[in-house]
Amino acid sequence: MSILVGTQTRLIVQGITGREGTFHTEQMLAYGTNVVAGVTPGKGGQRALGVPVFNTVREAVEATGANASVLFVPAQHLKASAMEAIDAGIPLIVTLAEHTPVQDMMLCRMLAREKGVRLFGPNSFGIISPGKSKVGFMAHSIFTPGPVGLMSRSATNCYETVFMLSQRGIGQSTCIGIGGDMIPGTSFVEMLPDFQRDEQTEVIVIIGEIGGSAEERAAEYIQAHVTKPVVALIAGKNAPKGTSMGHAGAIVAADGTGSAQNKEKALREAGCHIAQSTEHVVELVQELIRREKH
Amino acid sequence: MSILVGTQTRLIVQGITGREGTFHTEQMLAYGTNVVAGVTPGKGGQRALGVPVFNTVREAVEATGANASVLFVPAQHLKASAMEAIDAGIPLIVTLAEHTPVQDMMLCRMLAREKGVRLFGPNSFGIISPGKSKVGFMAHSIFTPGPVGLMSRSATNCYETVFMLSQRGIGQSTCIGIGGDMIPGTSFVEMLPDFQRDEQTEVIVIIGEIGGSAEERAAEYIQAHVTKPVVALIAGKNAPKGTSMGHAGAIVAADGTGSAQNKEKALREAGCHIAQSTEHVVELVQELIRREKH
Amino acid sequence: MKLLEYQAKELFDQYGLATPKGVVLSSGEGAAEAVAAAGLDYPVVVKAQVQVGGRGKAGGVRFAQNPEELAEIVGALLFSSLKGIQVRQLLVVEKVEMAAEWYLSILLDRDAGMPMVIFSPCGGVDIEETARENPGAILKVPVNPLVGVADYTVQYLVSKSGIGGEHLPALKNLLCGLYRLFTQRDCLLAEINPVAVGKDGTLAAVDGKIDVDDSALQRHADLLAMREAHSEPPLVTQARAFRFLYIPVGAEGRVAVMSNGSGMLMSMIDLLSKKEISVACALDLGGGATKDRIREAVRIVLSTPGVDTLFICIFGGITRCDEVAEGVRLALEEGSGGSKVVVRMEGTNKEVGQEIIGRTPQAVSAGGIVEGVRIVSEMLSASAGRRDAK
Amino acid sequence: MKLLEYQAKELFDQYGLATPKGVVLSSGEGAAEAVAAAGLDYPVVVKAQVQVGGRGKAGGVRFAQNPEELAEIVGALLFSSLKGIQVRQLLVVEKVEMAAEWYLSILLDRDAGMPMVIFSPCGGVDIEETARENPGAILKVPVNPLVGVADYTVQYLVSKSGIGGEHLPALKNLLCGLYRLFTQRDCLLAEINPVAVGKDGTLAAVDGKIDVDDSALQRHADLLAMREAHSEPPLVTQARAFRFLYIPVGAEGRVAVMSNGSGMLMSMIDLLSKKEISVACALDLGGGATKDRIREAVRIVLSTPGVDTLFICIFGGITRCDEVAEGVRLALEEGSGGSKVVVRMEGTNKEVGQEIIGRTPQAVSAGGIVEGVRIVSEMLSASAGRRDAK
Repeated sequence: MSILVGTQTRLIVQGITGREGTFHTEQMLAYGTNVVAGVTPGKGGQRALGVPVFNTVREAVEATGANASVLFVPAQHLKASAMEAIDAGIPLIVTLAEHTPVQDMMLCRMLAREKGVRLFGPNSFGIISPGKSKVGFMAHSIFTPGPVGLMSRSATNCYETVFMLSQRGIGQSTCIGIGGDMIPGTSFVEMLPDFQRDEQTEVIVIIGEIGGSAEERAAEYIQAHVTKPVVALIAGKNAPKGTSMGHAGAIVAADGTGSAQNKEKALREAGCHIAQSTEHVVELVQELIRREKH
Repeated sequence: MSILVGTQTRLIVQGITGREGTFHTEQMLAYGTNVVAGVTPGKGGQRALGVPVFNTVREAVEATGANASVLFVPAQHLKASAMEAIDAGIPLIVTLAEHTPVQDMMLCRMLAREKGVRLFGPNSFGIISPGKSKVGFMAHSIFTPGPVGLMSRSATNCYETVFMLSQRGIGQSTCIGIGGDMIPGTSFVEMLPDFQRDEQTEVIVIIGEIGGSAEERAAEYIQAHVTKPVVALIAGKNAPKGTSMGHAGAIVAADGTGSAQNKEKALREAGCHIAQSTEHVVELVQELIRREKH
Repeated sequence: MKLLEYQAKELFDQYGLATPKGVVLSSGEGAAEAVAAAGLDYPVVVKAQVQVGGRGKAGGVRFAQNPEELAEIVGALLFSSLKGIQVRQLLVVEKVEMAAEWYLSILLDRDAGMPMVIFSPCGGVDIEETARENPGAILKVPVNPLVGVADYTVQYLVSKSGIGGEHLPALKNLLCGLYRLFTQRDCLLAEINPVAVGKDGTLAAVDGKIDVDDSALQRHADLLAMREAHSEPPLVTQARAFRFLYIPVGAEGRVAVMSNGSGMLMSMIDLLSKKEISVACALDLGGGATKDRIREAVRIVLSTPGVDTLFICIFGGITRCDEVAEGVRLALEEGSGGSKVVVRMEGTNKEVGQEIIGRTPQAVSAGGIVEGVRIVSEMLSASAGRRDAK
Repeated sequence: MKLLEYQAKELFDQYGLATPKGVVLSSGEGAAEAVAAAGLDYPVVVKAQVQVGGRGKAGGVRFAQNPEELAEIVGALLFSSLKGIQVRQLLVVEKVEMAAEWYLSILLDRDAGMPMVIFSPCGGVDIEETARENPGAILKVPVNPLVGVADYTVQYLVSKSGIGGEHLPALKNLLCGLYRLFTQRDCLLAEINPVAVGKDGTLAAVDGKIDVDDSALQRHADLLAMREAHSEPPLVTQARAFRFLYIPVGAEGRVAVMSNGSGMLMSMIDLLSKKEISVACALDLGGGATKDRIREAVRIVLSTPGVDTLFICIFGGITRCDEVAEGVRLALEEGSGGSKVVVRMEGTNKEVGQEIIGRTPQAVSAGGIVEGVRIVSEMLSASAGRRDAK
C-alpha cells in the first residue's frame, strides 16, 4: 500500500507556471505522479507541460476530480493558496515554502483541521511513496520502494537517511516531510495511526530535532498504540543554545520540554530505538528488518 | 455500554445558579448523573445543590477533571458559553437553548470541529443513557435501559417514541437530542459510527423531519457502513409549506432535497425501515428485536 | 423575518450597495409631489411592497409614464390586496437601463453549515426556470465564515461564469458588501435579483430579498422596528408577543393543534391528516411554558375563526404538566364558547396535571397521541351528529 | 527579530498600552537637556538597550538622582560593552511607584499551535525562579486565534490568580491591547514584565520584550526599519542580505558548516562534536540556492576569523548540485586564502556538480556525511601536522 500519496493521487499544482512550479511539475510527471491540473490565476485555459491550467482551485477540482494539491507559491502567498485549496475541498494539501509567517500557518492549520483536511508543511520537501507518486520537490532518485515508513522535520536529514537505506537495499513505503517550521500543518503523532495501519510499513523512522514537543507527543501515542518497531533520531544535541524567548521561553520550558535529552528519554521509554546519527538510524533499521525476517 | 454519556461522565453545568439550571441540576443529580461542578461568573466559591460553583469553565475543569458540560444559559449567551467550554478543552458539550441565533451556532460548530469536540444542540433535550446518566432536561422517567439507540431532531417525537417503547418493555441504550435548529452541532451521520460500534445497541432509530439533508446524508452512510437495523420516521409530510427562501430556496432545493418524500426514498434505498408514525416506529422496532431473538 | 423590498434596499444602502433612486409611498396623497421631490425622472416603476412570489405577474409592478398615470396606479394599488396580502406601501423607482441582469445571493446552507454564494449571469424573473433547465448557469460556492469572501471566491465566479475579467472589481465589491450585510445582520438569506449591469459596468441592486434570523432579531433594534410595516395575520402577531409561533395551516379546519415543539406538531398534523381531519392552525409553545403562557396560548388558538376543538400534546422535559393543565383550566374558565380541549401530557408532575384536567369541564385527558387523535375524531363526529340531529 | 526595550515600548504605545514617560539617548551630548525636554522628573532610571539576559545584574540599569549623576552614568554606559554587546542607545525613564508587579505575556505556543497567555501576580525579575519553585503562581491559558481574547479568558486570570475582581477591566484592556499587537504585528512573543500596578489600579508596562517572526517582517516596514538600531555580528547582517542564516557557534573553531537546512547543520555539528572538532559557525542556505548565492555564502563563512575549513553538505531537492559546485568554484577562484572546502552533495544534476568540484583546487568531494566528517578530520590533522613540521 503506502500512505497519503500513491497511484490513486490526482494532483493539482498551485503555481504551476512559476519557475519552481514548472521545473518540479516536470520532475513529478517524469516520476509518474498523476498531475491532473495546474492553477495560476489569470492563466486559466492555457496548458503547462501538457497539463490544463485553471484560474482557481475550485475550477480545477470540478474539471478533474483532483484529490491532492501541492503549493509552489511564495511564502507570502501561502496562506491564501492553502485556504483556497481547503475551501475547494481538497483533502490533502502539501506546502513547501520556506519563511512562511508562522501565524499564517497557524490559521491554515486550524481551518484544515475544521474541515478534516490533511495539510502538510510548510518548509517541507513534500511526500513520496517511492515508485508510485511524489508530491513535492524531493530528489526522488534516492528513494526506493520498501518497508520503511519515514517522517522527518528536516529534509536534509531525511535525504541522508533515505540515501543510505536505499544504498543498503532497504526501501521506503512513504516518506513525509513534516517540515521544519514552528507550527507544521501535520505532526508526527497524527501520522502514526496511518503507518501503524499500513501493511507495507514494517519499521517506522522518526527524525526529529530539538524544540517543541512533537517527539514527546509521538512517544505517548507510540507507547499506547504502536506495535511496529520505531527508530528515532533527534538532531541538535550540540546545537548552540538559541537566545531565549524572553522569560516566557524559560517559563514554558521549565520542565525540560524541547531538549534533545527530554525527547530521547520519552521516546526510549515508549520503546523506540534511539539513533545517534543518520548512519545509526540505518544500522538500527537494518537490524530490525533482519530480526523480522528470522 | 451506551455511548457519549454514562457512568464515566463528569459533568459541568454552565448556568447552574439560574432557575432552569438549578431545577434540572437537581433532576440530573437525582438520576445519578455525576455533576462535578457548576459555572456562573461571579459566583465562584459558592456551592449549589452541594456542587462547587466556579467563575469559569477552565477553573472547574482544573479542579474537577470534568469531561462534559451542559449549558443552561439563555440563547443570546450560548455562543460565549459554548466557546468557553470548547476553549477549556471539554470534549462533550450539550446545548439546549431555543432561539439561538443560527450564525452563532454555525461558528461554535466550526470551532468545535477544529478541536475535535462533540457539540450537541441547540434546541435539544440533551443526551441520556438510561439508568446511567442524563445530560439535559428530558423527562427521564419514561426512559429505560435497553437495546435501542435513538436520535431525533424533535424532542417531542422522541419522548412519544421512547414512552411507547418503554411501555412495551423495550429500553434504550442512548437517546440523543440532535436538536431542531437549522445547524445542529452534531448531526445523525456523525453519530452512526458510535451506534454501529456500541455493543448495547441492537436497533438504531432515526427521527427526522422535513428540511435540510441530514437524513439523506445519514442514508448514504448507512448504506455503506451500518449493518444494524435502522428504523426511520420523517415528520412533516402534511406540514404547511413554509414561505420560500427567495429564489435561492428554490434553486437549492431544485432536486427535491429536504422533502419528506426524498428523505424516505433515500433511507428506504439504504435499507432502513420507514415508519409512518411514532407508534409505527415502536411496532417496527418490536418486530426487529423479536426477529433478532429468533 | 423577511424584509419588504424597500427595507432590504435600505440595508443595501447601509452596506454600500447601489440601488436605483426611489421613494416609498404609504399614502395616496401627494404621490406625484413625493416622486418629484425625490428627483425621479419618468418613466417610473411602481412596486407593491408585499412578500408574495410572482408579484409582477399578479399586477404588483406597474409602469407610469407621467404624474397622471402615477396617481392612477397608486390609487389602484395602494391598500389593495395582492394574493391575499394588503399592500401598505409602494416603492416608486426610476426605470433602470440594463446591459445584463445577474443573480447574486448568499444563503445560509444548513447542510454545509456555512454561507453559500449563489451567482448566475442569467438573472431576472426566470432564474428558477434556469435553475431547473440549465443548472450549469448557476454557480454555488460555500464561504468559510472563518475566512470570509476571498479573492479566489470572486475569481471563481468570474472565471466560471464567463462574464469577463473586467467585472471582477465591481463584483467583488458587491459580494463583499452583501456578505458583510449577511453576517453582521444575522441573515438567513440576502438576495439581489436582478443585479443590473449598466453599460459602463456599474452594478446596482434592482430588487432584493432579505430574510433575517428571528432568533437574532433582539440584537438588531432597527430591523425589529421594520416589522411594524409588515402585513401579517393578527393572531401571528398576538402569538409572537408571547414568543409563541402561530402557524396558519388550512382555512377549512375546525381543529387546532398545540405542542411544545414543531416535531410533535408535525406528527399531530400527519396523524390527523391520515384520518382526513383538517387542521386550521398550529401553535408551538416552545419550552418552559408557565400556566400564564399556556392560558394565553389556548386563548389565542381558540380565537381562530372556525376552530372549536384543540388538541394539546405536551411531552415535557422543561415544561411541567401541572402548569400546562392549570393554564388550560384558566383559559377555559375565562370563557371559550364551548370549545373542547384534548390534552395529552407526559413528563414532570404528570399526575397533578391530569387531576386538574379531570376536574375541568370541556377538557379531556388522553393517554397517548394516538388516543388523543381518536378522541378528537370522536368529538368531531359527535358534534357533527348533534348538529345533524338539530 | 527581537526588539530593543524602547522599540517594544513604541509598539506598546501604538496599541494603547501605558508605558512610563521616557526618552531614548543615542548620543552622550545633551543628555540632561533631552531628559528635561521630555519632562522627566528625577530620580530617573537609565537602561542600556541591549538584548541580553540579566541586564540589571550586569550593571545595565542604573539610577540617577540629578542631572550630574545622569551625565556620569550616560558617559559610562553609552557605547560600552555589556556581555559582549555594544550599548548603542540608552532609555531614560521616570522611576515608577508600584503597588504590585505582575507578569503578562503572549507566546506562540508551538505545541498547541496557538497563542498562549502567561500571567502571574508575582512578576518582576524573579519570575523565572517563581516558575521553577512555585509554578502554581503562573497561569497559562491558550487563546483560540479564531476567537481572540474572550471575557472568560480574563475572568479566569483574575479569578484563579486572586488579584481581585476590581482589576478585571484594566487587565482586560491590557491583555486585549497586547493581543492585538501580538497578532497584527506577527509576534512570536509579546511580554510585559513587570506590569506596574499603581496604587489607583492603573497598569503600566515598565519593561517589555517583543520577538517578531522574521518570516513576516516583509509586511511590517516599520519593524524592519527597527533592525538598523540593533547590534549584531557583521557577518549575520551580511548573510541576511542574501537571506542566509549565519549562526555563530563557538569562538574557538576552525571549521564552518554549511547546508541547505537546519536539520543537516545540526547533524553535522553533532557528528563533528563527537570527533571533538569545534565548529565556529554554521550557515543555512535555505532552498533554491543559485551559484551566485552559493558563492556569496562561501565567501561569508570563510571570512569568519579563524576559519580555514568549510564542510558543505547539500542534499538537494530544490537545490541543484551543479549550481552548488559552480558557486564553490567561483568563491575559491576569487581568493580564499588557502581555505579548504569539503563538499558532500546529492540530488539533481549530481554528476555535473561532482565534475566541477573535481577540477577545483582546494575543494574535495565526499561520498557521504560520515566520509565528509572523516575528510575534514584528516585535513585538520594534516594541517596541524604541517604546522607542527614548520
